[in-house]
Amino acid sequence: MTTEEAEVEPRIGVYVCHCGLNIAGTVDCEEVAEFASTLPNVVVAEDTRYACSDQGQETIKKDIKEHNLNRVVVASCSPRLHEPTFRKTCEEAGLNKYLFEMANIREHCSWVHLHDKKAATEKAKDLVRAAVAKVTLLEPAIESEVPITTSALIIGGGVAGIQAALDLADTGYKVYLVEKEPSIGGRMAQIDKTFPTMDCSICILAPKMSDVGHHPNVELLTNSEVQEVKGYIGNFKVKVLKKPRYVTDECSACNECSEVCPITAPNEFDVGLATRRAIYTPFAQAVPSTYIVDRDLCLNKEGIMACDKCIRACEREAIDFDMKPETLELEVGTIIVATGADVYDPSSLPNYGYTRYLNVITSLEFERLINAGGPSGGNLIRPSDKKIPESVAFIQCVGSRTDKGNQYCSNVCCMNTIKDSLLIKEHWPDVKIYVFYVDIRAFGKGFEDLYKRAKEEGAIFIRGLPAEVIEDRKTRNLWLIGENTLQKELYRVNVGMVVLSIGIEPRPGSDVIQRLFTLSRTPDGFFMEAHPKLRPVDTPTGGIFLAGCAESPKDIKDSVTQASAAAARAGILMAQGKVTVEAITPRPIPENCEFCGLCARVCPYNAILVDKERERVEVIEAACTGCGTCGAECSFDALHMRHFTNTQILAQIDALTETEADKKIIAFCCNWCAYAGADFAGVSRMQYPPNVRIIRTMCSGRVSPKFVEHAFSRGAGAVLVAGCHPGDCHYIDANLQTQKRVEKLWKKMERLGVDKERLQLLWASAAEGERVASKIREMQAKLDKLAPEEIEKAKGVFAGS
Amino acid sequence: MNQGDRMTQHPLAKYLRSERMPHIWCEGCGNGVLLSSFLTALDELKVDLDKIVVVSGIGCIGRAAGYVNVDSFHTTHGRAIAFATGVKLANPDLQVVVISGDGDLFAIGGNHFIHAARRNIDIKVICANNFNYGMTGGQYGPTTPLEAWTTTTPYGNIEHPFNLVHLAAASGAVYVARWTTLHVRRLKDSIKKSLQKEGFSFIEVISPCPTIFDRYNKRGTAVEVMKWFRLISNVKHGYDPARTEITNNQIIVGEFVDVERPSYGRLLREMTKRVQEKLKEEKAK
Amino acid sequence: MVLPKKLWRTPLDTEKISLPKAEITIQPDLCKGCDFCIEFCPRKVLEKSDQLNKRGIYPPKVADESKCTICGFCTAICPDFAIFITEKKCKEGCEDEK
Amino acid sequence: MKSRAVLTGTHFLSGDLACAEGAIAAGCRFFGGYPITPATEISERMSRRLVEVGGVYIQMEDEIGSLAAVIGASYTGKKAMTATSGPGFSLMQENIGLAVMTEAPLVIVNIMRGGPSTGQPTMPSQQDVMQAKWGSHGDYEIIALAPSSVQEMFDLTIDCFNLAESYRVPVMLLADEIIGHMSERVKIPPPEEITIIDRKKPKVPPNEYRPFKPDDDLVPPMGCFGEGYRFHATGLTHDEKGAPKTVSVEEQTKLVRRLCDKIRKNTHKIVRVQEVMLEDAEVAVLAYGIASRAALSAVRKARKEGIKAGLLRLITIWPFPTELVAKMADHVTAIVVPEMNYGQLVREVERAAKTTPVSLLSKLGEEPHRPSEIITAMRRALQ
Repeated sequence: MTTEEAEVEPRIGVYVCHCGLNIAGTVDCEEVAEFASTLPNVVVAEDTRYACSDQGQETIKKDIKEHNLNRVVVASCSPRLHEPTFRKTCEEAGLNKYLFEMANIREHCSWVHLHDKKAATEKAKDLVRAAVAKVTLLEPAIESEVPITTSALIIGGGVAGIQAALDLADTGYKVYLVEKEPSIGGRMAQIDKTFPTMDCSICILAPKMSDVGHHPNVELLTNSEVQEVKGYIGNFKVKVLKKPRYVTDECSACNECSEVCPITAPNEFDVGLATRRAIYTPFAQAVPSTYIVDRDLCLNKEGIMACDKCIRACEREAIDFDMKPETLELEVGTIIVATGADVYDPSSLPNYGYTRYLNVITSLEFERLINAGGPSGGNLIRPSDKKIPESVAFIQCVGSRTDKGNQYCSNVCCMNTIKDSLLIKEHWPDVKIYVFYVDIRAFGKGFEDLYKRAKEEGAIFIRGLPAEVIEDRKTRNLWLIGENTLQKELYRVNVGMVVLSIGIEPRPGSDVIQRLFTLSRTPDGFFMEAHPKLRPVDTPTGGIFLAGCAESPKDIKDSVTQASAAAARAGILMAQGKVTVEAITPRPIPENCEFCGLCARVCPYNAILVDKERERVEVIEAACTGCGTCGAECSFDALHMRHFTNTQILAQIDALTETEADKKIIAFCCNWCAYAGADFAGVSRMQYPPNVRIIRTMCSGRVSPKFVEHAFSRGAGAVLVAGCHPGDCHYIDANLQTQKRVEKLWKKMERLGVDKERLQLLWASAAEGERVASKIREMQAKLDKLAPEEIEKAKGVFAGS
Repeated sequence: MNQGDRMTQHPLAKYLRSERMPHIWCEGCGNGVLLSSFLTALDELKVDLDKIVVVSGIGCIGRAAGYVNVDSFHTTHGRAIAFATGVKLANPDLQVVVISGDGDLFAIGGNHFIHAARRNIDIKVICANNFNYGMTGGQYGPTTPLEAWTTTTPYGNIEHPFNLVHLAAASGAVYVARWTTLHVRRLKDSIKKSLQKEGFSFIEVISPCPTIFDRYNKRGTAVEVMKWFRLISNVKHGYDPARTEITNNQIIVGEFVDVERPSYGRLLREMTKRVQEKLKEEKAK
Repeated sequence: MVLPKKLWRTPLDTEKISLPKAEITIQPDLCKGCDFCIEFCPRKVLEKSDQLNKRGIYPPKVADESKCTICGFCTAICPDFAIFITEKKCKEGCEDEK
Repeated sequence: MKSRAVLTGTHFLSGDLACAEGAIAAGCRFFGGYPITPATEISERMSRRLVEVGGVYIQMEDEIGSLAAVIGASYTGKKAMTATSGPGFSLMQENIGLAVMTEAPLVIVNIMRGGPSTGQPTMPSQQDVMQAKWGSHGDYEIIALAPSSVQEMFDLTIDCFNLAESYRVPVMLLADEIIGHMSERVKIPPPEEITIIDRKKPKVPPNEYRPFKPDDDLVPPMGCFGEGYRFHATGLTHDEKGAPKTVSVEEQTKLVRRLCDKIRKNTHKIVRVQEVMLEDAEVAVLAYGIASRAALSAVRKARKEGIKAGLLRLITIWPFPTELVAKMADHVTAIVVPEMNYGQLVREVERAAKTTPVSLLSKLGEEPHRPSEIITAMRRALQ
């Protein structure tokens, strides 16, 4: 039946969206609509203020019925944003959603050519022409469904991970919570009180921790790390390395072993302010409570038991030095990344003297000091003489909002300092408190009141960070010297102790996580959401979500909120129980097939079976993710890459090179990185030359050499192939094929005496809009110098391809 | 003060016939380490020293029996296990431990070993394996590695050695472990475990022979041999005994067998009880 | 759990933690000089003595008793019962027992 | 009530079975052996009877192990034995030495068969007489008794245990295939009529105990494993404490001499013989074991025929009653020694008889001596 539908004469409706002034401000939408109406098979062509609005959608539906349209094009924003919306519109009007195509005239046009209305409009026309060309050749398709494994993996056992785990587990889903430290709890466990309510942090966290520990639906994997992630939304296969604790579940946390252990070390949990043993538990409320042996410290090395004090002390015989690491293979449907963040290391700011002056501490050290369960039993003592200081100074924005550290605001430091100043005042009203700040950011619910209270309690807020902190050799007191930027005068303050309000930064291991889950990161290094407004906890990779500081610095409340949101998003998927696989998988065309097996060889998912003897070729639907690199590899047109067919893409090229080909850059961008990068450039209003024409493929691996050659044979000035960075490919390593093919083409161009500079390869992540923009600028510059003969030559040598 | 007196200060002194210290063993010989682990095991288990018998055969380690301050017997070459069998069966209240060498237990005494294991006689056999006949000056034995140099393999050993762990397991031992003399604590724990377990236990102790075998085979000083043990030994509990053969680059150590099987003594006593009850009944009629 | 990049401070409770102090007894004339104790001491507490014993070998001597954790490995590994460790009865030289 | 250990009453038993019953009656509670013709029946009987009386029967992997196990049992205070024949006896020589050296009281029954080597398993012989004394290396003494009837198989087995316990020495019962296999009437007395001797126990506390320090009779009291004496025993030359003395001339001399002398100096107490019509005898027949049966009837017949014949039957062959034989030799003109071997004990007789002519009447394999043969031998001897 699909073929029948395909055979009926195409009747196309084109809708050019103003998006308020977002598009119309730059592009002459009426003119574009006008132009569209002249294109073959276009029955209706109108411009509309907001295509995505109900009204806009209604119009489309109405037209489909009245003019019995069998194809629809919407020229508006990025398909990554609204394609789903309009596909739904079509379906509601009884039109198969695969007969819809978008022209991205906002992110890729109006926003990036703000100052060249004419060129922008021309570009918009081209993009519409290409869309129409493609939509004409589109075929209806029925999506196949894949079941979703109803279990979730959560990476990171901080408060975000804990919350997400509880929410999902309570909903009834199996949850694997992976934490690389010996205990869950994260940073919240280290903090004394929470702002603005001044709750005891561990008191409100501990119950949640033990809930997770005992929840029948939660499998807690501490001291463990994710090693490998395979599969796709709803069907991930995850390898987790469970490192040995050397203490079995028999452990009753009686501490006997720790007491006899002769080896001591600074306890990480107390930021080194307290001592632990080689066999220990990080803190009293740790979950699991099972102890752990630090084998780097322990005297027993290389299988030789030098010391067996703990073993003999343990009545339950819970200590086993022969535990081996084990690799667990988990099958999960959804994944939540809650890997948290790290703190800024102020020792890289010599002017504050951290690590040189004993009485300069970080806000994290402060939390442990002020904590009743901490090393000083809650006494605010200064390390040098263990006395309570008469005055304390807080220095804000240490490592935040500065070229010396991180550019961004760490979000929590202001409130944390305000909270800390109140804590001091509460216990030791006479202690003088100075807060040196740049701005005080007390934007959240109840924050401003807290700020007021701090001031009322007598904390002195001085705008302007000290330029330098100097220690008084005798008293070990500290001089803070800087400028009060409000009173425009220099200050010189002497205090007993300085607290550096250190910022939050991405975990060092983030790049590993990024690769494992094929995520993107912002220039700050935090993980990037699928859409900053509409999909704030999704990642570009289906089935993977974000929560907590891994996504950006945030306080406990926001982390928990985001965690619940992520849990809900994951829950929705699993509740549906199935995902529909986009109908973009290849269909073999046996009559063309030579059964050479090349397609099978390049498939990253081994989703193609080729049987040379019995002359059979088969595509495994469930395993295939539609990257299309097989289609690009096939030189016999034996693979019909649904929705991205050779004919469709060639038609797009033809459309885009119909006029002034020689002035144009034809760009093939992969959906996940390069295309998204270009979108990001648009969102960020980065300006670049208007001559580029972007064709979207799912993966750069789809770009068949013949597309490039065809573009040149059509006289295109230049061609850009852009995809994800190697290792970040959303189809494992399909983009390695891209590289091979482009390199082959370069050789060929050299051989044929064509300027190989005209073909460019770009790796750009979804966050690297600027990278895309500057590449286009650079290519434009080359293009301007290009001689017409060169264009002709290429036309000639590639003619017929 | 003389050495005997000084011995008595040592925490293990009460388990030793201190007056016979220092022992006859060479510098760096593993036998002393084995003995000390054994005594530590007795100490930690608080064993009733009146109820334990140590039996040894011939060879360097054979002298161990003479040093332990318990009932002990130094038998003829290879016969320790047979003698121990008699002791254990005749007085089941005694804990009988055989401490002997690879040559004594597995060449001349091999037959007694496999049969005692098969019968599951409730005795504990600890074997010091130094890969040669040390006391007679370093001749090759049943555990000497292929190609090794000994005084009777001047052109290199052409015999294949026994894998004692495999042999013991195949013969029916209910507990089989192997450690080197560097794994003292684990060795001690294995000894403790075997002492608390009913049935035929076998513990192989890979032991340096610095004066003879290791010197002949250029393995260096005792310390170097011990370091080599550390380098190539690999703890694999529960590993298939058939695959634990010792090679030049790996000594697999650990507990390989730990199963429950009624001992000969238990079965004998049960049978006796049955028979005697039957006789009583018959008499009653 | 968030870990600081380096832990550079001496913990505040350092002097509260009192580890038992070792008393190492070496019986030089029982020693045959295998050096196991010197080589395998995890804390490198022992070194070769410079004085010959009755047997004409160099027994071990204590290099730094304070480093000893009383793990007792030297006692366990000594083939000649020539060395053992006891806990120093707390008088001089070690923390007051609270 | 009747004791299960002592089957008091009159029975018709084979020699082997009588031996087993004797052992049980004597208090033997451990048997370690290996099956061998013609001693198998002893093992079989013991395997049944020991279980009935709560003893231990174990069939070892060979005769070496058997005797080793028996020594072990003996050291726990149990009365222990083994039974074998020539080839097995050869294997036991190693541990006979160990038993002698460690002074382990135990009993070895040897039902002699034809040798050398595997020889004639089902045929009688007296070929192990010398091996019994000299078979193991080094200087040593043992005790050996030679039963000549099934009743004696019972009685002498008990004596063997008593001697072993008295002198802390391995004691051998040297029977032969015929005695072992033939059946006769056996009277088993009530327990109270059976004399049982147990080894001497130490009278000193463990810390003063010297396991190899002898009393005046040269026999050290024996503490047993598990009794708290915590002593050491070794096959090496040792001092009174049991400490190895491998290079001391003094200890070697002291120990070896005592081990021999405790038997030699007590020979008169140990030796038992049967004298028949020796008072006025001109020709004496000296026999033991199976040969002595024909000898007895030969002597009686000879008297009827007017020959002044007499019989000296040795019940104890080791230690050899030299003095006794010498005294007898002074009163007779000739001595005839019928043996089921090619001349073994006859050498001891010649040594003792000095000038008195001694003639051997040797028999190998097949059936035992006939009285007529012995009479002919006596006539020849008198000529």
